[in-house]
Amino acid sequence: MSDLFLFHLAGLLLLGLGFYGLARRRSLVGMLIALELLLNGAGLSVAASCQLGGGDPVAGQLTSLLIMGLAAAEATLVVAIILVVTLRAGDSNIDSVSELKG
Amino acid sequence: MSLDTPLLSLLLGLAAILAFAGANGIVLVWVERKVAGRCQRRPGPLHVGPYGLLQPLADALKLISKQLITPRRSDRLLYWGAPLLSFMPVPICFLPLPFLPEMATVRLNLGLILILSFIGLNSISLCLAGLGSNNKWSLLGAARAIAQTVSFEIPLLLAALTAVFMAGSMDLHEVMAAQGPWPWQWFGFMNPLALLLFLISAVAETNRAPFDLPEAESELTAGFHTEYSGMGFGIFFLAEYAYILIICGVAAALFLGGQQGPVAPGPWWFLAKMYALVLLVIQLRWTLPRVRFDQLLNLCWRWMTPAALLNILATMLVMLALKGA
Amino acid sequence: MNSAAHIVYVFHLLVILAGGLVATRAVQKDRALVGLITAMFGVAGMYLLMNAPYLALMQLMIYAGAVGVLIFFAVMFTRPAQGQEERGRYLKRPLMAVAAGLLPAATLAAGAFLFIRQAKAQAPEIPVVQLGAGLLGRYALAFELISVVLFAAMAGGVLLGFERRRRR
Amino acid sequence: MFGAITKAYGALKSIAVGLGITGRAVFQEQSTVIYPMAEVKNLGHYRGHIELVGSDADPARPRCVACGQCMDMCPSGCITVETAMAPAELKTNAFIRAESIMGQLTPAAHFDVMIGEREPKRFVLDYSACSLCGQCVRNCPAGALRFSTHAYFLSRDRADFVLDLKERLAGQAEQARQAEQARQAEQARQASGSPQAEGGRTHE
Repeated sequence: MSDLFLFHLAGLLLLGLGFYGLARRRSLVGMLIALELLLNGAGLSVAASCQLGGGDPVAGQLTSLLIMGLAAAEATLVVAIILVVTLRAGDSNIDSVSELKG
Repeated sequence: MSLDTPLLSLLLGLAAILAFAGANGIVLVWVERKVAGRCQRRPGPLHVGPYGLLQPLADALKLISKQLITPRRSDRLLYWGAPLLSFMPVPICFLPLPFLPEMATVRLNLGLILILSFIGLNSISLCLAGLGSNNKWSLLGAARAIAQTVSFEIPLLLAALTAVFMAGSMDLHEVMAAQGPWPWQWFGFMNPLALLLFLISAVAETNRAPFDLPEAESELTAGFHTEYSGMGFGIFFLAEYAYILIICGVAAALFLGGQQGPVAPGPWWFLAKMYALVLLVIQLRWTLPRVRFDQLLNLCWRWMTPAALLNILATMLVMLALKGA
Repeated sequence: MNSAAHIVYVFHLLVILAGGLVATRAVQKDRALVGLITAMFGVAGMYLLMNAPYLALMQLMIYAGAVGVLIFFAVMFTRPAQGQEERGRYLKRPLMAVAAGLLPAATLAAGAFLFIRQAKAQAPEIPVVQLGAGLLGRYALAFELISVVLFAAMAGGVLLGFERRRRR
Repeated sequence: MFGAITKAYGALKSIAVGLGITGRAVFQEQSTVIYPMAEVKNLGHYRGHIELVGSDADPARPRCVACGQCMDMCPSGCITVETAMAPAELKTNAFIRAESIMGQLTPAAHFDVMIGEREPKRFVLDYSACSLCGQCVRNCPAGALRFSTHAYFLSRDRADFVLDLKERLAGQAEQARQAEQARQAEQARQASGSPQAEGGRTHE
């Protein structure tokens, strides 16, 4: 097994854990946490591909940084959404916001 | 076995750093109490040892011998993980500080980023303490700590970046080398606004008065460490002083020329500058009243962040002009 | 990687696994968050292993220092008065969740195993200067784009956060 | 923009001024007296337990007319006055004051009987029960009570806090007499210009 594959394995582990958590969690905060795991895995895989594979290492690291920035932006928004949902529905459980209320 | 073995030298370096951090905490507690006393025209610690020098040791003994109490409905894991996490980054942050001309342990070309990213972890430990204690005051203190550190990290980083721009490197040794021995050759003299912004944000980052809202005792009893007894509290305390020292060391290296100085050898200059800044921070605590929370955030977002951005822009323009000329 | 590096790799992998499991399985949200931060530390270690120290530090600074702390805020907001955080209404069939995680990961892992042909043995260390040149030169558009996205997200977050509780 | 700069300048200046004040305080003399090692000098405003005031004629003899007002007024009941008839020749000068204060409340005739004819045989204060309220001092018709400056009053024995104030007054008078004698002797020595006096203390 090459080193590249090992790093991909770690990234895929995070991916699997992220999907697992997304499917298992019922609260928005739990899902956000799972999503962060997933994004971490993506960043790891991209950086590994470019560091050890054929790509441009600069591009790989920058893409990884980009993913981090994206994660930060997404977390900001989701936290705001969680705040609104909690204020409106009383808790941050996705079941309690699944109904349409006028 | 020679000292050249990397592992051994690393271990020795770590032991030295831990010893330094611990001794520094003890000495700084004494200095803080003495300065506090003198600022209020009273003597400060007096009775244990000459000039009360052994008072912090006695306090440490007391803290160590106290029972460690875990509140009944607290989350044990988070509750005891928090003080450990608050001290954990300290030795790592000490590694890139340029104490000696050629400190053998680690010389990183990303030293500044290393320190700043690990200092940011302190806020996580405060969060853990706040959430783990299951106490309203702790939770409020933690919420304040988050808002404060997240906000003030921005002007801190921007001010530090200004010095990085001027030196062209993130290695603290090289930043020092880019400055001269005389005060007018220091970045802090060339760019006093950056130094000022850095110092203010540093005080806020380390949760020191006048920005000690996370532990404002008149409002939140003791903020995030309300529930901690014995060494749980002691470790928070030690970590606080270690962070003050680290951030003052960074300021000394970035803005005050670090080891640069006439006559005396470099390490002494560095220590002198670092402790002068620490003294300033301590005296600031006993001079200014605590700010209100909205004042704190206003100060950060409406004053310091724009000022830091403008400053970094101005610095770039001046540097370009100098380069062109 | 030499054998020492392999040991370090396995250690980081275990850290990621443990952190991830806590993050996805813990009942209390604050513990889940601690798991997430642990996993982030593991990933930072991975970055160090692949010779990208700048990325590792950024991982700590952005993920652990900023995103983790942000999620702490969310946890505090949604903290119920007392007791368990998740009210035991998990997915009916936990197997489905496992499958949801395992299937894509396993497929991709198999693909990676089959199709990785050439790989460097030693990753190059990119100096920060080169990264900065890339950010301001070739990849400037992406850099600008992410700043716009961040700004939009912040503005959106502020707008959402200012919404008052609805009057009944 | 300009307003912002002046505002920031003002804020920084105020910080600098504050630092200057505390910085100066660091090098100034301490105003705290470290109690067991140093003695407090400004005891003028200290209000300790009560003590008797000596009469103008004889400092060792109290002005007290043993009327018992203090005993009645004391909320803690910590004062005990035993009455005795005074020697016939004694006329206290408390008459005018007593008349002016108490005349409205008590028939003057009653006073005439009391004044000059009674004095305390014993005046005992149980300091351990006293709450230092000062009712006795305030209500004394003869002005015979005041707060002492007896600050360094320590004991391990509770019985030591039962004070015979008449004895105390006599002791104080004796001390004052001796101090006066010593002072006079000192003055005499200084006047004669003896060399011993040069290093001597000249405090009042």
